[in-house]
Amino acid sequence: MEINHWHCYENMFSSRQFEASVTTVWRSGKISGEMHLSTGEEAITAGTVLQLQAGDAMALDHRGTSAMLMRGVDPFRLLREFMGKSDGLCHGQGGHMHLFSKRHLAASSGIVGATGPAAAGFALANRALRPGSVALAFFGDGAMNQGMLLESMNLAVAWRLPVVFICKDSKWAITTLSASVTGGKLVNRAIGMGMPATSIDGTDVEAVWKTASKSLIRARKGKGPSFIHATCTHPEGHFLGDPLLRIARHPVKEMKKVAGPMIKSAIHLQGASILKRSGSLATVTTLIGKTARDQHFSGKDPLSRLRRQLKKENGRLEKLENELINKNQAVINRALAAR
Amino acid sequence: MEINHWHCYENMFSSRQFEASVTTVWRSGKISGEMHLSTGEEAITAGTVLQLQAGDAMALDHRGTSAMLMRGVDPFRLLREFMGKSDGLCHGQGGHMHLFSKRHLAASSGIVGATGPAAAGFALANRALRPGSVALAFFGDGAMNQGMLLESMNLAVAWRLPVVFICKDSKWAITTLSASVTGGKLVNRAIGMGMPATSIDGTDVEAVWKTASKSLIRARKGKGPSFIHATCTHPEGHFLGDPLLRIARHPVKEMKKVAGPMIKSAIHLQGASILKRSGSLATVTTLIGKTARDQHFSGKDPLSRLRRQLKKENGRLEKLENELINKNQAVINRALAAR
Amino acid sequence: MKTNETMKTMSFADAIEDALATAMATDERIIIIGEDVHLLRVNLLSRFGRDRVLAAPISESAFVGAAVAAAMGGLRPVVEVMLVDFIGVAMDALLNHAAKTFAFSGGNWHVPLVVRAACGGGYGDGGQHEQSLWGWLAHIPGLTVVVPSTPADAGGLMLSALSHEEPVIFLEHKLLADYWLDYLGAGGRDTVTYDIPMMGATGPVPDPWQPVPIGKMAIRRNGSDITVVGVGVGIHRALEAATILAQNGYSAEVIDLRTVSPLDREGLCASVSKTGRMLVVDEDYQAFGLSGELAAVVLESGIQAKYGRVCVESTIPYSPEMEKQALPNTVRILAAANELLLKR
Amino acid sequence: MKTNETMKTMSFADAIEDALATAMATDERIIIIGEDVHLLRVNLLSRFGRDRVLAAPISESAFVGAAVAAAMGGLRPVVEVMLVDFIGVAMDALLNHAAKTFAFSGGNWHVPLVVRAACGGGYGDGGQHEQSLWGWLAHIPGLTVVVPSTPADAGGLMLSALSHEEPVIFLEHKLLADYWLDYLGAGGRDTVTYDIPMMGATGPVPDPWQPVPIGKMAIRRNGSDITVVGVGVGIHRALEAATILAQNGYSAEVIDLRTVSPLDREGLCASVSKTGRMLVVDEDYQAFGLSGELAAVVLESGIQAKYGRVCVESTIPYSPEMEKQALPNTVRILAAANELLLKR
Ligand SMILES: Cc1ncc(C[n+]2csc(CCOP(=O)(O)OP(=O)(O)O)c2C)c(N)n1
Ligand SMILES: Cc1ncc(C[n+]2csc(CCOP(=O)(O)OP(=O)(O)O)c2C)c(N)n1
Ligand SMILES: [Mg+2]
Ligand SMILES: [Mg+2]
Repeated sequence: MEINHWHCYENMFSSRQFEASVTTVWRSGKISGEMHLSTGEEAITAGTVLQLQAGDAMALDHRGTSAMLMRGVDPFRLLREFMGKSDGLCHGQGGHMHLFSKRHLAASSGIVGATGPAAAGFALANRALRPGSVALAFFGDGAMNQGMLLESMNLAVAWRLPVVFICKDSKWAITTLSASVTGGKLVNRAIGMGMPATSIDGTDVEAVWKTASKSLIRARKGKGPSFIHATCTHPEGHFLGDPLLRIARHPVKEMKKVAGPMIKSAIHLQGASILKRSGSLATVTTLIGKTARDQHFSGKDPLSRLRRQLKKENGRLEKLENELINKNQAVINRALAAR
Repeated sequence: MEINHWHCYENMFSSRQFEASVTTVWRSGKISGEMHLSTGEEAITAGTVLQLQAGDAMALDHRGTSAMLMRGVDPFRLLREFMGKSDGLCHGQGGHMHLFSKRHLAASSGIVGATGPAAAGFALANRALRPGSVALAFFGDGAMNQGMLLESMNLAVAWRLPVVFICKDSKWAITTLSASVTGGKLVNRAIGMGMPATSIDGTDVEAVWKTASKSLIRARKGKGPSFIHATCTHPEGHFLGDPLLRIARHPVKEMKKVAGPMIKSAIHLQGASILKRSGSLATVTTLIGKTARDQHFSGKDPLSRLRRQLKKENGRLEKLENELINKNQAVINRALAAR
Repeated sequence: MKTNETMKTMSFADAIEDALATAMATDERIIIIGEDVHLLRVNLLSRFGRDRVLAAPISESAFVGAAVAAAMGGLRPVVEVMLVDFIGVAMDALLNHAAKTFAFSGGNWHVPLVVRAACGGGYGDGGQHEQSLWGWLAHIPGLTVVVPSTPADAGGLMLSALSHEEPVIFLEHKLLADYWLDYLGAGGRDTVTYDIPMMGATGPVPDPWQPVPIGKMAIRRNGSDITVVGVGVGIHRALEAATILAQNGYSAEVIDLRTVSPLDREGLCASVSKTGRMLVVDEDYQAFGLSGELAAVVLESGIQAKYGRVCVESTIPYSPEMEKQALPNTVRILAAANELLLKR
Repeated sequence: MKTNETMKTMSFADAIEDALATAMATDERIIIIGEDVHLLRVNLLSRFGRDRVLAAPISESAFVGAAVAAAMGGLRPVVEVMLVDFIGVAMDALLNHAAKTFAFSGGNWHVPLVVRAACGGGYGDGGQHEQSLWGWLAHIPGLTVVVPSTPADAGGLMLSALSHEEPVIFLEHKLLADYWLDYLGAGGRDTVTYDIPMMGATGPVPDPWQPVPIGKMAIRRNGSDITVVGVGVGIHRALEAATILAQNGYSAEVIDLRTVSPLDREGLCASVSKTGRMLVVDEDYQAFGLSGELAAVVLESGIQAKYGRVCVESTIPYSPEMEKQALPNTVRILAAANELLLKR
């Protein structure tokens, strides 16, 4: 399928808008528990999900919002689900980590790595019941260390399943830098399982689209799975209220809570050698520093990147954006007004 | 460490002898349940285990006999364990899949893939408590599809653990040809996790020794794990009484039991198309045929291979062998006589 | 059950296979997934082909997880984990996915999955290969657990499991499904013997197959002094014990739950109300399992009963002698029954 | 417990950390393994260094399995699985390795391992993040399971766990260990509130630390009409209910098991013998779990008691309103207690 930049932008912009509103609602306390945004992943989602056809399936991780939206799930029902309401997508039973839409063959999981087996299973059913259709698996860099995901890559190769594995590499897994706990190169892992693997800039929707297009054709033709490694950034950190980001953003206020006990511990009489201790302190301050550096777009925002491309047609862009803003606001208002 | 061929041969020969006797005892009904021999793996065991030092650990799979023997575990106590006796290695509680020798830091598991995490854990303890010592992980080609093993390879790289991962590739996992369910190349999986990997002929004890020696030095120096892929053959199939091997060996008698229902099923009115059915039948006959071909040494017996090398000193060889035969027989007799 | 005209005799293993084949012939959505199924299910393979009998790598967490999603995608997978002991590596797929999808989706999405596994001990293979775990799995809301004890129930419960809309764990005891004994125990030897319950390993089955309803127990023997309740091989041990008790003048009722979850509370309570005594025979671990739940069910119903249990209390030892003691054998059942019968 | 002179006040979370730090300072073998521990255990990291606080990849089956062998190799690992819900992917390490090595080795080889995890709901995070599973884990012979409800017990049980020779599952409820609530729930917000049991989240602890014996319950409130028994947050809900019951003229005894396995059978039976009524409050799933086992223990001891239970009966719903109903809340406890009290 050919990419339609405007269509992509529309979807990416809408998703971003929606998640910005979700952030506000979350901060107001109307959404309980964790909230993982897919903000920063929009190009990866658009470049893959917008190419799906009827009968295709997707397995989503804890950041399923943009994929659900772009697949056509009603944003009102999504937000109501986040709010735990009975008119939510899953009648308030699932929450944002457990979004399910049977009609779209779209299922989420809060268990890291579970999307690999799920996509393999969807692909198996699709091959039998809806020939030519595929399944997407979305997961992060951290998930690449989860056994069931690795297993599922082999399974998909062994059974020649129509799966596209999409690794959204944010460099981080909660507060852990993936590089510090991950050996080798991620694409090599896929190659080690016997499937073609490509590494791309996940903020470039065109690159994602093209790579995904090849993978999808391959899968639809019955030639088996492939692996896409796409980099991205989560400007809100792991989840809303990310502790490292809180410290990085409000060092005076937030560091106080942490620093006291930490310093007290560090200078405690018994314990490791001074050398080791200062090494540990360095570990922590590095984490905070790296967070501050990594977790913002620094020019790598998929949305503004595409926007720059479309800017020539200036009037159209603003008109579209205004429309989408209004549309989103209407949904949010409706969701907040409902009871 | 330099290889001592005679020492290797002594150990390999003794192990083979012991397992031949175990086979007899098993057939006599004095050993219950399954019995997986390590016959055919002796060069892999000798080339690795005989290089171990005090404080080194090993994690063994369901074929732990040769490794236990070569590490110095009393064969009498081993056989008594197989016989489920209270003077067995584990007082009859474990059995041949669950051999434990705390003194040797040697532990087995009947769960495929569990030796990966176990070796990583032993290595962690060794680094902290017995610096310079290592841990070996033994497992098969089938285990390379088990998530926890794959995970443990990454873990060992991430933590730079002194582990040597040793994949004994027999081509088979029970009655499944690993090639039919495994994508990519096994060494590439290890490389994908970030560790050096070497593929060798596991019937060549010298090749195993040299490769293992490098891996061990690397591990002892704190430079992290490595992966050895060593081919081998199990002439007795997966376990004693292997069903495919029984058919291959006694086609008339054994095939009768299988063929009747199978043919009946295959010609049943309802079911898949004739093309698919004949494909299935081909699958099964291929399995049996491949078993007959794969599951014997066909010149690739690690023991006779080494024997040919040592044959020049002919008198010494036979003297040694006679000694070992007698020694083994004495142990077996004692074990069978005890109550 | 039907009259004898419409019955034939079949082994436990054949009954499962026959019921499966019957269902597969009419429902194209049923597929088989598992390690070694090309040999273990060679009859189904040769009839239904490789697209419906899928040999899996040793990747339980991937292929059980995949089976969950395949069920969501419209298939009706029967996924085999060989021995139930191996479910450990795939537990997440059951605990957090199979069991929860219906609830999470707000009741919109079913997972019509059968997880098939061999269970149980008595052939000397050690504690990582002989567990039962039915009570353990039944703890998780959303999982149905069935444990047949006869060929008729094995086939009939398989039929029901295959048409159930939610995940069913189907456990076949190795002493009943005899190919496992050959595969994992005897290995073609005639020098080993096992205490195989004959009435369980072979028996009459309806022709054509009738589904056995999930959640319905069966009274295997009527009695008035004590209710002996269990599943699987335990039923046959209990029947043996009941015969001996009868010789001593005690009348034992033997109840085969057949389904561990959901329990047939009514049937159980009716029996225990009548006898006033409940002895649970359970090859799963004793603590925090089936035996406890039965106690709770009875107490909850306000029945005042004497209670005892004969279960597996620790890791099953490898040694055949010790194993015999560890499993609920007839001697242990008799001793416990007699103790209960003496209580006033 | 000691007199007030030797007590200080501490939060539940600090108590665990303080006890851990105390033990780590004297026993070099204790190490911490887990995801994100460089931040979650930053105080231990800054004091004991990276060799003893190991940040793990998201590979629970590998690092829990490794922790088992590390314990066998001479260390005393505290391995964290973050939330107990995530144990699914690492279940094999507990079921078939940690729990069985001592038995398999013929009693020769111990596994002194602590598995630490947060558990429990009440902050609206959905059914894959709020399970309790203590009764489920306790089903496996060879696993010890502790669930503290106060800071003193949290620290004291951690100390005992660290010196225990066999694997201990240490479960800390998120409503008590408040950093989890900030991490997974509030995220720095002051717009959300939780029903935090104040007596559990902060309280007196002995100075210096005293180990709390494993397998010993504590009577939290003396009473004569009904025994309300449970662990963790359930205890605080039970105490609240007991206060209200007292206003209605009923005297409830509240028993904190503290250890789920092994159970303090004697203590429990003494109380239930006295009151004649047992109400189990259990945030784990109802069927085939703790509530059933307690029924069995009581019945086995020949005690004739009225019995009821307030547990989690299904997958925990995400919606805070529905979640509140699904968890054992004070209203549900009161209703069940009143029902039991009316039974003659
Ligand atoms: C099996 C399991 N382990 C741990 C967690 C806790 N957890 C939730 S998200 C996450 C990090 C995932 O990192 P990554 O895969 O890179 O995705 P990202 O959040 O960066 O998009 C972790 C550890 C979990 N949900 N499941
Ligand atoms: C987790 C798990 N799944 C399945 C099994 C059953 N099983 C035992 S050995 C084996 C095959 C192992 O193959 P491989 O790793 O190649 O070792 P080999 O037997 O060929 O030496 C299988 C599937 C098991 N023990 N554990
Ligand atoms: Mg990430
Ligand atoms: Mg093999």
